[in-house]
Amino acid sequence: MTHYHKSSKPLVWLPFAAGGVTSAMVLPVLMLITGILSPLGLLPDGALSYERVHAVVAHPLGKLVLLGVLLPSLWHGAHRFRCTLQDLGVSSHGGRQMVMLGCYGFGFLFTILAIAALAAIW
Amino acid sequence: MSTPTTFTLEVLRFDPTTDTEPYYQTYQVPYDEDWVVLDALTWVKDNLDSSLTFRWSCHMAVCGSCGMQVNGTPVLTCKAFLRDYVPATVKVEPLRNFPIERDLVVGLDGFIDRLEAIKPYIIRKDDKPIDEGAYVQLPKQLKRFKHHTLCINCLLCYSACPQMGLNPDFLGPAALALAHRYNLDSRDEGRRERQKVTGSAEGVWECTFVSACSEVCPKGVEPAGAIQEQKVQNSLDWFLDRLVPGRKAP
Amino acid sequence: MSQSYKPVFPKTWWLQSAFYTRYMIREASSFFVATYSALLIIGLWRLNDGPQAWDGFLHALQSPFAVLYHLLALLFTLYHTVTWFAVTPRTMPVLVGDDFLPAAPIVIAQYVAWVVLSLGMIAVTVWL
Amino acid sequence: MPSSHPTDLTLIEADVAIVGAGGAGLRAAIAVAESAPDLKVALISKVYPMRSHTVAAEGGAAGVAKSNDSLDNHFNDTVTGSDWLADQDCIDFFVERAPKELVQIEHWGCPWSRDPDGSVAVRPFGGMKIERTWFAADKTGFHLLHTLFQTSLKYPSITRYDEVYTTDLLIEDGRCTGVLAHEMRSGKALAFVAKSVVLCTGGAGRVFPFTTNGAIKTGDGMAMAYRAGVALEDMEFVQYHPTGLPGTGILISEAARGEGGILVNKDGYRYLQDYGMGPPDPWPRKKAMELGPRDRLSQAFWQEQQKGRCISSKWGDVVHLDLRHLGAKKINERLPFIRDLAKSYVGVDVTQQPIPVRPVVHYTMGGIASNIHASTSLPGLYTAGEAACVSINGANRLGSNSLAELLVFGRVAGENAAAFARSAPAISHSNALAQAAAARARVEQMVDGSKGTESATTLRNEMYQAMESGCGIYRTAEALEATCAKLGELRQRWKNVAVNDKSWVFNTDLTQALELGHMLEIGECMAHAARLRTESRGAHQRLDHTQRDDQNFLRHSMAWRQGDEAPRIDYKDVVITRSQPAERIYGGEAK
Ligand SMILES: Cc1cc2nc3c(=O)[nH]c(=O)nc-3n(C[C@H](O)[C@H](O)[C@H](O)COP(=O)(O)OP(=O)(O)OC[C@H]3O[C@@H](n4cnc5c(N)ncnc54)[C@H](O)[C@@H]3O)c2cc1C
Ligand code: SF4
Ligand code: F3S
Ligand code: FES
Repeated sequence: MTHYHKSSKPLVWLPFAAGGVTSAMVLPVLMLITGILSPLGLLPDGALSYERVHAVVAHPLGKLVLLGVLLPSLWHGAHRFRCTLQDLGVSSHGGRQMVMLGCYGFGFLFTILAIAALAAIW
Repeated sequence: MSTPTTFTLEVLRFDPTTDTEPYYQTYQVPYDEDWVVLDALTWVKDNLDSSLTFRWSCHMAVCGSCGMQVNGTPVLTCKAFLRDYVPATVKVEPLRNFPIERDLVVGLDGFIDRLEAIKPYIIRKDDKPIDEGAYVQLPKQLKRFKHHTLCINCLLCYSACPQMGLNPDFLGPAALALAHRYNLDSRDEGRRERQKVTGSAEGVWECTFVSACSEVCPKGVEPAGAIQEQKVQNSLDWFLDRLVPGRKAP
Repeated sequence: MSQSYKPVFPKTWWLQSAFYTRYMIREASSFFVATYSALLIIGLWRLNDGPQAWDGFLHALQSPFAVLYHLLALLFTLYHTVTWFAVTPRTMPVLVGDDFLPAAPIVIAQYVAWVVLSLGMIAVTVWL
Repeated sequence: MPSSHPTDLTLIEADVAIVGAGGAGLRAAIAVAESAPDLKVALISKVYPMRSHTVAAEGGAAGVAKSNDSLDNHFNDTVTGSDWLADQDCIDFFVERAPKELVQIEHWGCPWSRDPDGSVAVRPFGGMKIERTWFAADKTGFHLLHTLFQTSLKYPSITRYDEVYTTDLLIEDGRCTGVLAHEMRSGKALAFVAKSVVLCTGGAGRVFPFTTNGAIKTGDGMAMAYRAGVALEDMEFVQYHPTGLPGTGILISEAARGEGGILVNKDGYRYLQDYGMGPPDPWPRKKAMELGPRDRLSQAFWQEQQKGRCISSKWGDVVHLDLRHLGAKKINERLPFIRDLAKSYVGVDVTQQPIPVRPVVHYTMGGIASNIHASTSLPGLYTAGEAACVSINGANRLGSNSLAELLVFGRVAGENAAAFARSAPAISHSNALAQAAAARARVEQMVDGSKGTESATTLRNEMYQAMESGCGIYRTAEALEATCAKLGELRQRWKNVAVNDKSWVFNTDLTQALELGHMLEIGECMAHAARLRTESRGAHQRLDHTQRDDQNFLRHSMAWRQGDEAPRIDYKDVVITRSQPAERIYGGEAK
């Protein structure tokens, strides 16, 4: 009979679920603006100028929104990508440990970076 | 187009006493537009090869015995009409993600263990005496979980769920849907008790919401939804246990 | 005394049916969600480093490689959006009176919110 | 190393061995576990419990529930329905216990359908004066079985032996002390030795070709008890359900008529009014028209067929069951399974078209002779459910009484078997084990021995034909004699039956051959008891003896096995306490 092991998955699962919503709602338009419209010059000049973007990020409300969108999306991606690698056939215990370390490590690293960056910009 | 008079039935065979590997065998079987795949298997057993082995009983899609892979998809063979496949070859294989005992018969021990593990019965602190009559349960309280009670344990969902194949310890869709069914029952108080299993590493977290389970389920049990709801509930309980002083899992 | 046969689960399972393949595409969107989020965080650091660094960042985004990446990211993430909205009614069914709320209004409400939000953000970027 | 010659008997000791894990067997197991938690229960079933045929019951379970009803009403309906052939002390006991058992199942989580105030809803059923049939949409048996199975997992004293096929009862000192079985997945022989044994192996509708019964309903338990010297009671009474789907025999529940469905012939005429069931009210009137008892409705179909007033379909003669006027909402809420079945198996959307139906073999009123204590003439042997004949069903069972019966008497069987196990003196198993070894050798011979020459399929088809021609809705001396002779012959030929599958792993060729042997014995009891009952009563209608004959036949038939000879039939008086036999009146005059 199988033994059932304790799990701390809720710790990543709630951010994953929240990130599912934020990434579905917000990321497409952000990608469009930063990754396509702006590089192709389809936005008015200065739309993403240093001053304007800095003003948004420096504002407490801006920080809050950025944090609320970026971190859940990040964890959503990290957690789901871990599952995807398993889906693609990483099945050994060691392999799964590595994947977990890689994905969640990535999430952890960029969480710190995001918080530090936002804390630095005023 | 003229209706065919016979068709080709291809069946996976395996007998552990003589074979080391399964192999395919084909039969020519008379075609009848009213027949289901199970009727064709029965015809073979009665007329060509009495050693062909498969389970069935009710022939009305309710006992859950006759689930098999037909042309790659898990179905109840007593409800899978030949007219939906023929003239193509009809290929019958045992359900996936289970050990093959013989021919189309798979081993269910793992599933039965899982059923027992999730404690599929009413759990209460105090039982109501029989003399006091039935519990009051409003139609909307019944509605809340009714669809999750419809599982016939046919295990098509286990055959369809890739996470079962990738992680054989996963509790799987039907067992988790059943746990949810009891959790949601207005007469039950056992949710926290069941979470020890449903919230374990082998529980809801192994599901990646592939949804193939709900897709193939012949009874509308919606195990995929039941699992997602439990992820939400289990996460909330987990956090509340850690944030609210005095709140603890049993 | 187990003598049963245990079939091996193929690593290529997700190519066996269109249903599984669509699932895999949906899951693959996570690569872009994760990397794009990280990219924006790197952007924040560039922003912190001053106007020049920021301009360099914007410039880097103009490389064909970057544009291609964002195009792919956008497609995959849009697929994620569609699938996510579609399953919400199943993750959180709502009972109203004696019946569940049908799926359509929940899904439509999400799209309305999504369109408003997206247009709003474009408007803010362009005009404010 | 596969166990290809699993000759050694594996001995399994238990206090109570229960054969059959359908509704009755599970209820019995729980009753033992609750009344005597220290006793070890072995629950043996040839299929996983949730595959048992209780799962197929659709309509509901009867028990007095509402204030407009009374135990007396339920008693009177059941006695009348039985054509006075049931034992009235047992019926009194049954109607009194039924509501409590149904509440118990509710406490265990059964999702009964509800009224708006949250109380359990009830619906009308055929032959019942007042609505008292508890239901869970139209999947009552399914919910009941799964509730019992899941609840049974709670009790550590119950050990299940799933997919273990029982072949024989073991007897020691005139007491039943166990069963011989084999594990299907390995072929391994298991000798269960127990202080008491409960048979809950279900009915035997599979002796007929056209039946609502699943593949497992082959009367194994009846045959085992019969071979062990217990009588089979009232075997001539076989219920035809009036509304089965043509072709498959899939049941369209009486609930369809309880909710207001009507039956019409090819002229769109509600023909039941011609058979004393009128008036044809537009609403469902209890005990009238479509809510008459099953025997009368099935007989009316036969009469219509003789008059050429049925509808011819590609599956032969049918009549139409029309639900269209009920509307989609009610149908979806109360009859979702019926809608699904009709759509899948005859391509009919019941909200748009009538359903083609015809009578189909459904239930064996007869069974292992037992009593109000669920015990039999063999000490230590108990029985309940469709395998048993208590008798509360007499010559015709009322729909929805049998789910209640299996709860009431399943529990009694479990409690009494537990009490017996406690009080019975210990006993050695030497004799029983010798029997087991001999019985096992016979089974092994079928597989390992040289090949028989009789094809099981041929024998089975000949049995089907014999049963259908002799033991149908209407019977005659002539046809019955032919049937009896044929079955005697088939029983001899069966001894030479071929088992071509030589593997011991999940050998269904073997189990089917064993089941066929059981069915032939049971068919023989049915045919002989029917031949000798020269009257018409309930489900037993003779064209050559059209009247009920209380003078000679207000008695239960008892079939005793006589080795290779035909069974000996004798009779036992019916217990009558307060309802003297009278005419059975249905329709407008029914009270
Ligand atoms: C389609 C249908 C609809 C019905 N609807 C209703 C209804 O609405 N209301 C109502 O009251 N009644 C209804 N009935 C009747 C009722 O369902 C049955 O009489 C009742 O369920 C029988 O239950 P049981 O426990 O006696 O037997 P079953 O449920 O048939 O169980 C028999 C058990 O015995 C086991 N068994 C048999 N032989 C062996 C063996 N040799 N070795 C080991 N195990 C063995 C089987 O594995 C199984 O577990 C219906 C019947 C049918 C067929
Ligand atoms: S959830 Fe559906 S598919 Fe899975 S076992 Fe139950 S009925 Fe079958
Ligand atoms: S298919 Fe499997 S992954 Fe989850 S949603 Fe169903 S259990
Ligand atoms: S035979 Fe019962 S579900 Fe198919």
